[in-house]
Amino acid sequence: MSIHNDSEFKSALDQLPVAEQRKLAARFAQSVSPLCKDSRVAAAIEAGLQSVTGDDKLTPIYNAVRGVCVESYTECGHMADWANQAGHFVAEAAAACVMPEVALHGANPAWDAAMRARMARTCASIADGSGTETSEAKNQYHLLDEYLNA
Amino acid sequence: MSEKDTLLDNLGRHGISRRGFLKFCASMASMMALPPGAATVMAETLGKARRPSVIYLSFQECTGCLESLTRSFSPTLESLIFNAISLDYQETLQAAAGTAAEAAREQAMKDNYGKYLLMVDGSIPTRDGGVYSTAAGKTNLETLEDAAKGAAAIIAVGTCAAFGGIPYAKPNPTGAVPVSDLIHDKPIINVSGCPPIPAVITGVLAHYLTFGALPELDSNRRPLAFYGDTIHDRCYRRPFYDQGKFAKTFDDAGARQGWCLYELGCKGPTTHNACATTKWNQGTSFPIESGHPCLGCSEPGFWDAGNFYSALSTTTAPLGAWSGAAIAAGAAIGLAAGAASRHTQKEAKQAHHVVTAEELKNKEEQS
Amino acid sequence: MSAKALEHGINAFVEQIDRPVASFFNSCVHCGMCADACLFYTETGDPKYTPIHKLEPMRKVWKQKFTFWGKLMYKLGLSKPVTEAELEEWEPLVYDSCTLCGRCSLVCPVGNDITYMIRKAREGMVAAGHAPDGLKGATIRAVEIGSPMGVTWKTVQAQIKHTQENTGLQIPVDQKGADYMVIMSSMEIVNFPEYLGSLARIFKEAGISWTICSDATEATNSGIQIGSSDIAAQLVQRIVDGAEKLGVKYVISPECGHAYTAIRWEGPNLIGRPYPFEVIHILELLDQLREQGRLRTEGTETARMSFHDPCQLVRRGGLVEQPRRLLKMVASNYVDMPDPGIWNWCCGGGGGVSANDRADALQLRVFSRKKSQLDTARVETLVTCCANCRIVLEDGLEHYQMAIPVVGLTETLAKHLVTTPQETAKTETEQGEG
Amino acid sequence: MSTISDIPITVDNGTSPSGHPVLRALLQEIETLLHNLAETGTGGSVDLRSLPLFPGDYQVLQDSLGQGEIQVTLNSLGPSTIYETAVPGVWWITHRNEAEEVVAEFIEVTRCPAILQTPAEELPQAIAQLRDLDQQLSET
Amino acid sequence: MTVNEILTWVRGPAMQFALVIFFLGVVVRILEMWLLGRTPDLSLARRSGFIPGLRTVFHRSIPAPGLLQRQPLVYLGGYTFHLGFFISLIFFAPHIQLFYGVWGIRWPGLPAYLIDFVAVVSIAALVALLVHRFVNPVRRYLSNGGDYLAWLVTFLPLFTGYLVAHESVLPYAQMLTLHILSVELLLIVLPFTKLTHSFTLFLSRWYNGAMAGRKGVAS
Repeated sequence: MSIHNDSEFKSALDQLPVAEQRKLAARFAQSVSPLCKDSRVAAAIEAGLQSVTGDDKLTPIYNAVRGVCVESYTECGHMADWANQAGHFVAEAAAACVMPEVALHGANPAWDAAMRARMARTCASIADGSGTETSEAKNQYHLLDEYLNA
Repeated sequence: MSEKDTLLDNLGRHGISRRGFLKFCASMASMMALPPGAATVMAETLGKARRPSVIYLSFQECTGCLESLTRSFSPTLESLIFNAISLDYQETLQAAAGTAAEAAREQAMKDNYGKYLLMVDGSIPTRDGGVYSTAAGKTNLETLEDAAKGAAAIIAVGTCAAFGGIPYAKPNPTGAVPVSDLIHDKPIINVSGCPPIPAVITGVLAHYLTFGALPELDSNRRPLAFYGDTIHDRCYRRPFYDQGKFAKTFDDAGARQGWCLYELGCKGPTTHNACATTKWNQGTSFPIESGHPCLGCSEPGFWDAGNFYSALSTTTAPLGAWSGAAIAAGAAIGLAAGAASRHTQKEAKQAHHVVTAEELKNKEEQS
Repeated sequence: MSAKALEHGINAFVEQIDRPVASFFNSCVHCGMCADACLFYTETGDPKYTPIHKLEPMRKVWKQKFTFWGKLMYKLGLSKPVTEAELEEWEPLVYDSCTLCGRCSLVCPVGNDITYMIRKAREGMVAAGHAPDGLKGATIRAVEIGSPMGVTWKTVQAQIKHTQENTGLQIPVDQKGADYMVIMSSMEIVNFPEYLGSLARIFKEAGISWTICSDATEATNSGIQIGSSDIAAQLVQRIVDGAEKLGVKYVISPECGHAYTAIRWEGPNLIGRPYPFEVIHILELLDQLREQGRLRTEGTETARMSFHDPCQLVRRGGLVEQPRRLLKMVASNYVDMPDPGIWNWCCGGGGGVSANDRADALQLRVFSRKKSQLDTARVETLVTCCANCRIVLEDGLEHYQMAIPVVGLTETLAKHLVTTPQETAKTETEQGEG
Repeated sequence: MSTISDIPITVDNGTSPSGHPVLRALLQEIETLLHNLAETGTGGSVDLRSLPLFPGDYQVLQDSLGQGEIQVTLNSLGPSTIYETAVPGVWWITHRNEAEEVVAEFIEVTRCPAILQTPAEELPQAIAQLRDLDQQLSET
Repeated sequence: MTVNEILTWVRGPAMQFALVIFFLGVVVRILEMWLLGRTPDLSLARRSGFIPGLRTVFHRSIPAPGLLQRQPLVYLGGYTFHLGFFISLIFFAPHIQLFYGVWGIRWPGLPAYLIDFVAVVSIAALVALLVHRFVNPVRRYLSNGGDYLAWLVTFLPLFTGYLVAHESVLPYAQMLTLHILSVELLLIVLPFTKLTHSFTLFLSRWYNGAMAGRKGVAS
């Protein structure tokens, strides 16, 4: 099977166990990771890829990456820096991979990471002035296909 | 009566024993609220006292004071005291009249120069040289000044002599004044009241005769023994005041049960006199006991102290009209002020300064 | 700063003083109750943050210009006019330590609307050049670029495109005769693009005819935050023009708090005329749809959820019941924090404070109030409906090391939206009812 | 109205309200005076007219003190009644003038009121009187 | 001039003077405020603000949630002396006589010992509030001469009034004179101090309630 739209994409993701959702989340994040230089973010993505489990391990990594998210927000009334904003969403995506079990409340890390990754991509495209980059969704379908067919 | 007779001899002649005299002194002490022991002291000294000469002058007055002084069904201890003193001049009481009387006064004043007691009853008119009250061609003013010269002390009998009384009340057409406004070089005792309590006058005399000095006085020169407390302090209805039980009218249930008369205008709280203890009409009762509020007749300016029948807590002057006027005036001023404010606002609107982005930019750079 | 500027400032104070202001100043008995309602005082314990005290310069002007005694003293030279130094000293009090949250106005025993006065006082401050640089910058960008955060139409287009891609729905732009015109806060373009997507999906289900106006996407209004009616009017006018050009019946104010105050309550007074359209807040609309059964959700959030009432929407805006009614549709484990609804405590970043870097430290310090609220209610997920509150909350939570996710109400609803693929489009008229 | 008696007036000699505060104070005063009398031999007296008593209070007081064995009437300047109350050492003295109006009223705490004792000054006169009497008898 | 003559003056001319200043001042102050006017609100109201305004006029007398706990003294003290002041003003028999004399209407009063109690409690409350003004950082920071003056002129009538009823310090006449003088002082000072809140309070509350009410908030 292969994924062609978001509804297929989401339902496919929802069928996976959380552990695998995390792994996928990490891959989605990874594909936009160049947009963010922060090591804490890289660490989070890495943890996701290594499928680190257990809140005791996840929590510190998550908190670190949350820090990046909050720092990189564009505050109300401040001039938006889109490159930086792209980084923000990468951090958000990365955070999704390592969100501790207690905080999940049935959320789907993969889906959340995917959405953030797309936003990151859009911001980047705004930053470089084209504002038209939309290939991230396709890319994510592809990544999911790969994973499922692996 | 000869000069060297003592008071006691005198009384003896009227068949009064020493026991009787002791009894008299006891009642005197009681009246003057002197300590019980004082009765004996009095008995001794007063007994030996010589008859002093007294000149009694009546000016702008109604004779009410003298009435209260002499009025009684039978000779009282008070009247006996009067017998004991030599009342050398009293226009109303003495038999002599006209030039003879005047001569008698001159004589008495000469004989006892510097020693006699001067009792004054009534206020003294001063306007237009005091022409509004004269006797034998002399104004009261002159008469008083002459008589005062040789007096040992002056007893102002009644509120008119003490504080001016009715003649002194607004608008005081005769320019009446109390004795104390005219005489400054003699000891003056004010025995105020309209009329004063007779026992008080004899009490003061007795005290003077006994101790050879004037009794202790209050700030209004009234003998503290009689004027030390307010009617309110000594009033048997005081408990009702403290409980807030007031008669609202002269014939309501409260009035019948003898409740406090404050709301009916009683001036007891601000009036110093002995009515509540000494009482009137040979100790029968006093105004409050017979259901009428105290008028405050022994206090200065009582005629001008507002309605006799409205409570002390009320105002003595009309307020409605004044308030109305004030409100009207306030409205006028307020409208003017309002107009001024509106003008200020209009000016501000015209002077309005438009804030622009450019301006903010400049300021941003500056700061 | 120049004497001229000072003159402008004082003149602006005079312009702002009206009957209510005079009545309020007349009524103040210095009971200090407002201090206990203001988180800047309760969290710092510094009496200078007492709300009524922040109005001292304006009170002085009122006394000197409009009171019998004050005028007299002033004429006699016994009371000195407001000085540059005073304004200098008061600037941080008026801008950094007041979020116009309006809590003081709710407790004042004599009924003084202190917030109403501080909003007015800012007119004088900015006219005198005493506004924080952060706010100045935002205002300049709002006027010149059209957004305090520098969001341009091009940027919005990118987000529209992004949203269309992700939702597979068309985002209507510049559609004349649509019922509703959607405006957004820059925050929703920059930080929360999912807002637009959520609207698109919900409106699709409800069959709402709506549009975005390419000339008027920006809902925020730095003018009212910095306190310049001149600029605020300019910004409101853009929206009004856009709405009138497209002839919409309603303009939908976004989640953003102060934007609602600006367009809904201050707007008509700023431009000096009523609108030919109605302004409705997105939550008001959603609640109507909920009532009409046109907003249907499935499933619920299991997390222990609570709602942070944005001051400008609830206490100062009147949207008291709607947010909770909506949230309870999808929150099975809803809990109120202490002092909910109109008594809620501000996040600490409203009224332009978050745009004012000078106030950052103070803002984080007073967040301790929100922290204690959250701790008491043991909140697991915090929902709100103001993009600014949201980021200020995130900041604070991070600062106090609290792992509580903050989410927007509209997107949370959209997440649980019941989607019916082939629904027959409703007729325009019915949609008008929306 | 024909006569005064037709006027409907009810005289109420009320007593002081709420437990006679004044009377009770008075009784305590008397008690202390009795103590003094017992210890030092000298008592003292209370001037009843200086007290703010209700008309009815006198009656109450009199009734409560009661009547003792001795009752004296002194006839000088009007009748005075002096009697020992049922409480030994407590004397009630009322002085009246010829018009029988009360001029003074005391409670005296003493073994015997001074006014009853014969004044020393009158003893010489008493002796003279007796000598005269003797003379008269011898002449007859 | 003797005490009683001063008392007579205080009861008459002085009272007239005080009342004139009072009425003049109050009317001027109210007009100068009222005439400032206000521009009508053009925004579309959720509902009329009139009724909510009235509601707030009364409702504001109830402490805001949590504040009674934060500032019990200010609230309880405030209630006590306000109530006490008016109870002793309106229900003390001699005062009723005063109003009766001016307006010709009267009403039943309260027993003196009750008024006594009320006065003592009110005086205590005022003293407590003064102390609080000194020691509490916010109140001390806010307070200026006007606040202490207002306190004084409110305190004196209660205090002297109590002493009139208990002639412990000065005789009745003297104390009554001081009492009436203190009241006249209050009348004269009121229009020019924060005590004007006794009039403007209602307008302020109404505006507050109306402005919030038209937005749909019960303030």
